[in-house]
Amino acid sequence: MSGTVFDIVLCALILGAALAAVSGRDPFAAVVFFVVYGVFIATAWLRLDAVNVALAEAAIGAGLTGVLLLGAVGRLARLRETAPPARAAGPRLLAALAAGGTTLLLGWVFLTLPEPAGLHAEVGANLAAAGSENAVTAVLLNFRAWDTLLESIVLLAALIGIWALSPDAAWGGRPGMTQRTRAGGVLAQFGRVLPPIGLMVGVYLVWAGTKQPGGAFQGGTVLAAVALLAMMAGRIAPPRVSAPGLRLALILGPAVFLAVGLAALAAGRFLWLPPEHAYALILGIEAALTVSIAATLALMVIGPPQEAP
Amino acid sequence: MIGSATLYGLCGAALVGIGLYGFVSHPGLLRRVLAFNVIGSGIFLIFGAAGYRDADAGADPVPQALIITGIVVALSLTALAVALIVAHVRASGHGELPEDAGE
Amino acid sequence: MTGWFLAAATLLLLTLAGALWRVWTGPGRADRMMAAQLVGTGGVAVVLLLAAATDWAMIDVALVLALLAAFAAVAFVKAETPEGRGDPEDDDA
Amino acid sequence: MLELATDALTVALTAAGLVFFLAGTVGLIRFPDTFSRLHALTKADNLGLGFIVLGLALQAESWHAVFKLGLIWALALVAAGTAAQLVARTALRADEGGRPTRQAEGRE
Repeated sequence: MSGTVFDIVLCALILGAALAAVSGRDPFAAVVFFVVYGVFIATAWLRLDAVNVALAEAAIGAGLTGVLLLGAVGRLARLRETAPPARAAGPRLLAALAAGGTTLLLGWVFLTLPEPAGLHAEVGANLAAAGSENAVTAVLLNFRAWDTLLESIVLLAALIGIWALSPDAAWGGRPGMTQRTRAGGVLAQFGRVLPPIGLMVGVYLVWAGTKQPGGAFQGGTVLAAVALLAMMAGRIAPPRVSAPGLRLALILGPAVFLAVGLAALAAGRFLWLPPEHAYALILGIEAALTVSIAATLALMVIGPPQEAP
Repeated sequence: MIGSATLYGLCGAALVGIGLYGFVSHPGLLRRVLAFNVIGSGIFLIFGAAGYRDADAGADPVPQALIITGIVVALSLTALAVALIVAHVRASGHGELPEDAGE
Repeated sequence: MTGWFLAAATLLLLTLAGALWRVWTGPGRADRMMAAQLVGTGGVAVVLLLAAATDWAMIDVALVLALLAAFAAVAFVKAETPEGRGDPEDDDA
Repeated sequence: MLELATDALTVALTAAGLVFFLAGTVGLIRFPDTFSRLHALTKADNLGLGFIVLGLALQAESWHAVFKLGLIWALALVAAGTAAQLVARTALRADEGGRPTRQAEGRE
């Protein structure tokens, strides 16, 4: 009973935060509402018994989204963008009607969906041979490895797209801007205390991800957030986009994944993991993927190089 | 009594509507990126809730895995969109597209 | 105990609605940011109560939220410095 | 018997935590200016989280979980202290420098 009350209150907060984020007047407030929205959504995933998803949402919603969007609001304000005119009431009403209709339609479809058995049984029956006791990690790295391999390549493509937006003079330089902090100040101290703990938490999430909720995406996101903090606090500078070490870190994950897949092709099927080595292979792929995901996400949030090298 | 899956599924449907409204009604580009993300998380919520309708069996791991990849791809596209918006504003001085400027 | 933990988590969510009101009204950016900080800490507490009520594995989500709790605030103070890359404590920034 | 006493203590501690969270939110809503709101908020919500952590530690199923609870509280304390200090500095600078943070900014 009290579970239902909790769910209703949480849904109301989620909808309120979303409405404020898309319709409020102040763009800064909209971004803050969106960050808060991420915390609520992460909690909702816990109520749906999806701890793996909640971990990813918490790391992205609380960590990376805020850094990305608050930085963007600040940059746009400094560029003095002119205020766009507000839409007239007529088109807004039309938009509201269309959106309401879409919601009703989706709600009706959701309520009348046929009740399938789901894929629990299939996943459960093959879990022993998958190399991971965490069913979600088994799906990501073994049963649906194709998706995950292609996704790691999509991330690379997005980063290349972002880098392509750097001014010609800045190409080859460090992403973003040079950060300054007051030596011994609160920000510098925070940047010294937190990264070691964050490193530990990120590695723990990857390591534990084959037995309990966690994995390369969750751990990699935490590591990316921690790296961003160290950069904002002036502790480390991002590597130049042309640095060979950085390029290697970016392609390490997809490359190892692809190599394992091709080796499996020799044994019969692309991306097939032999059960007796599956655990070691998954851990190896995950370690490489974590490095690439962390590096790619952190560099994406920093943005393209702005200063001449 | 309504189950969690039903509630969050309907909440996801409402989020798609809210995001769609924001996307159409606001000309500001950064705002449209937020609205796009709200639509995305609404769809994820519907998907995840549909995989949890049999609470005794627990959450279906296959939708969960697809949602995790979806969340990370949504973040990377958001980062690309933000970089494009900053470049657009730097070049034009406007935070919206030309066809939305004079209404 | 499960019932109490869920009830406590629900009450906590209701107090967070008050923080959302402050994000909405502001008036300053600092006010909005601090209200978001309260939602972050409150969210950690809600997740901990859910973990106690249903499954202790959820505690890792609270750990991640607590670890990243100040990140938005740090990004905010950075973005508010004149060039977006200084330190609010730095007098020449 | 012992279990009943632990349960009662857990309820008392988490309830105390709730009261502090409530006090923090009331301060956030009612106090007149940015700096006093900041002051009310950080103290209240960290004590609130502290009491909830203590209450739950009594119910934790392993020492592992107790360690994590302690780490979570320590991280939240550091985060809140840092955020409060930095945001206060930013609000102060904005006031001196003439950039409006006290007024709503209606720009899009």
